[in-house]
Amino acid sequence: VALAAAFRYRADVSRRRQREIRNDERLSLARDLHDTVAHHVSAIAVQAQAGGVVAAAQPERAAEVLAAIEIEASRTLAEMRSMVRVLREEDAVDFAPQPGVADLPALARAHPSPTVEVVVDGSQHPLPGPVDAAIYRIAQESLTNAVRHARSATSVAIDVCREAGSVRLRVSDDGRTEPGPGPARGFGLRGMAERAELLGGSFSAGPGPDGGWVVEAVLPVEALS
Amino acid sequence: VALAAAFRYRADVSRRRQREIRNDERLSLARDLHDTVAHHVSAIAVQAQAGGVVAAAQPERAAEVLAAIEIEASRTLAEMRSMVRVLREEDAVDFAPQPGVADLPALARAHPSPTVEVVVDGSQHPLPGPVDAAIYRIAQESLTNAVRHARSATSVAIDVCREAGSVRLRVSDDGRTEPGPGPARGFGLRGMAERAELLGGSFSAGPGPDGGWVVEAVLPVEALS
Amino acid sequence: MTIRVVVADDQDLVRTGLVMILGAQPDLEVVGEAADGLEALALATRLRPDVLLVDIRMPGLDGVEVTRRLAGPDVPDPMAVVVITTFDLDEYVLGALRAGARGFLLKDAGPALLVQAIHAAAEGDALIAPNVTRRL
Ligand SMILES: Nc1ncnc2c1ncn2[C@@H]1O[C@H](COP(=O)(O)OP(=O)(O)OP(=O)(O)O)[C@@H](O)[C@H]1O
Ligand SMILES: Nc1ncnc2c1ncn2[C@@H]1O[C@H](COP(=O)(O)OP(=O)(O)OP(=O)(O)O)[C@@H](O)[C@H]1O
Ligand SMILES: [K+]
Ligand SMILES: [Mg+2]
Ligand SMILES: [Mg+2]
Ligand SMILES: [Mg+2]
Repeated sequence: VALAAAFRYRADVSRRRQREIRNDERLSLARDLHDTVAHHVSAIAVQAQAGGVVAAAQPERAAEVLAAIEIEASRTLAEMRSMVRVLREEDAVDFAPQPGVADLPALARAHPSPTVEVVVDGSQHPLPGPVDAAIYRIAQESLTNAVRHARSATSVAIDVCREAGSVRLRVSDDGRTEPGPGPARGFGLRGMAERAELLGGSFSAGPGPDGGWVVEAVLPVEALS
Repeated sequence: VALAAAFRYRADVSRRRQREIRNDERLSLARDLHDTVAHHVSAIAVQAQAGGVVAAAQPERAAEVLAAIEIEASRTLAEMRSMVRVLREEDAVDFAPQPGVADLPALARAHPSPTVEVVVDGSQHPLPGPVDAAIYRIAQESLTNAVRHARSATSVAIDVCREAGSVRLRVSDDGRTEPGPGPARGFGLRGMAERAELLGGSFSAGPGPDGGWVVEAVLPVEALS
Repeated sequence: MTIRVVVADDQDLVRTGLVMILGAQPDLEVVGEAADGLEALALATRLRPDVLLVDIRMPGLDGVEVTRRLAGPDVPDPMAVVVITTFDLDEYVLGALRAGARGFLLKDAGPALLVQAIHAAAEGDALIAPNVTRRL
């Protein structure tokens, strides 16, 4: 009986964790969307302002500006509608196709500058889904950070290396790093560390020994397959 | 050492739970705010269209429309900024507009089957915000459970009753219930119990005396007002 | 013949925008405006417009309930109601249609579709915005 209860508890915990991860994904989606929407709405505000200035002198320009605003607003709404749908799907179990290691090259291509180089090394045997997805997400978040924070970086390297029983991800850039104490952890580093911990792995991030910034995550592989 | 480890584990679990609850709150906030923002953006779209329609014949109205759009866009941005802050803040306390008892009828209408009937009884004096929101969320989660788990249920009753110093929520359905030991608590029951406990109230859930499933929560009222 | 329309929306900017668009059409006349559900119901009952254009989310009575009371299955002389909304959530679309709506549009559908939907409703036809139909 004790054993059954323990198993039930284990199963329960893992269900909760999945839910948590799902909610975290949703939240980060909400954040991303906000950045996009704020961008569109700022554009609308600026256009309306400009339009108001020229309206009196050139009425035909006012009509053009209004048309541009309408397009911008409709585009924003379309994005928000799809977002609201995702946020409302209470129980939609979305193990929907999640990007994984195989999608890293496409991620790299999406960033023409800084140059992003992806190297995947070792066994080609597919990774367990959650590990595969975690590697992708950590790489993606690290890349976002490199784009946002690395000073005058020209390139980012994403290395994935399959070792016995684990997979190692290393994301490094050649930005200038400030000496002194490390920066405060934002949501990004915290999220990445949590993702790695959830899967029983380890995570580190900070200025690299040769300059730049290095993120490393090692995730166990057999434990979960 | 064993003790310390156990404590750390306990602390860890409760931290996770808090985080989970907070994330749930944040998600529902994200939903609410998306609603708000989308409404503003719709208004902008409609105004832009209207301005376009009248611009040729009445240029001065086009200028008015542009001014209205600018104000609306700025207001939207201000609201979004506060939302982004909440979404990013780990420990944000968010008492933003949450649905409450007054929104239960709309919740009921959203579920054509099983039929959901809402009865609110007793004092019409508004409840303190956190209690009001908790009643709504517990009713909502119970309804989700009834839809998911109650076997061949045809109706669900949501009763809210204001008593001296407390408010009582009862959600019952007429589904067939299995005899035998109660089911394992999922996230839903746990979350509801936690919500009630956080507010100093009580919570129970299980097969009803006359069949079906009954959820009851009693939350103190003055303590918080 | 001029089509008489009542417009109900609790957002001032949306309401005034819709009125501007409809008012500019030669064959449409806006005969009343309401800013909440109860006002919409009272106004539509009193004025008996050819078409009621009503927002879903309003304080008091929501647009679905207003539609049901004016155009629902039990109403002997149902009014032509076109429902507009910010969100094309399934529960809204289905709720509106079950309540007897003759049309369902997103608020930013644009003047052309809006005018078309009002004409269709006035003539006894129904028009559901194409992007909404696709999702049903
Ligand atoms: N590639 C990098 N180069 C230099 N500094 C970095 C790099 N990546 C992260 N940092 C530093 O680490 C800090 C924390 O990163 P983290 O991703 O946790 O938060 P953030 O990016 O500031 O905000 P967000 O919560 O949006 O991710 C950053 O603010 C930045 O100072
Ligand atoms: N209305 C109901 N009728 C019958 N059984 C129910 C009802 N509500 C809950 N239960 C039982 O209680 C269990 C626990 O419910 P709980 O909400 O905690 O978890 P869950 O719904 O299974 O999962 P989730 O974590 O997604 O809520 C359910 O799995 C179900 O067996
Ligand atoms: K007219
Ligand atoms: Mg970051
Ligand atoms: Mg549940
Ligand atoms: Mg409204």
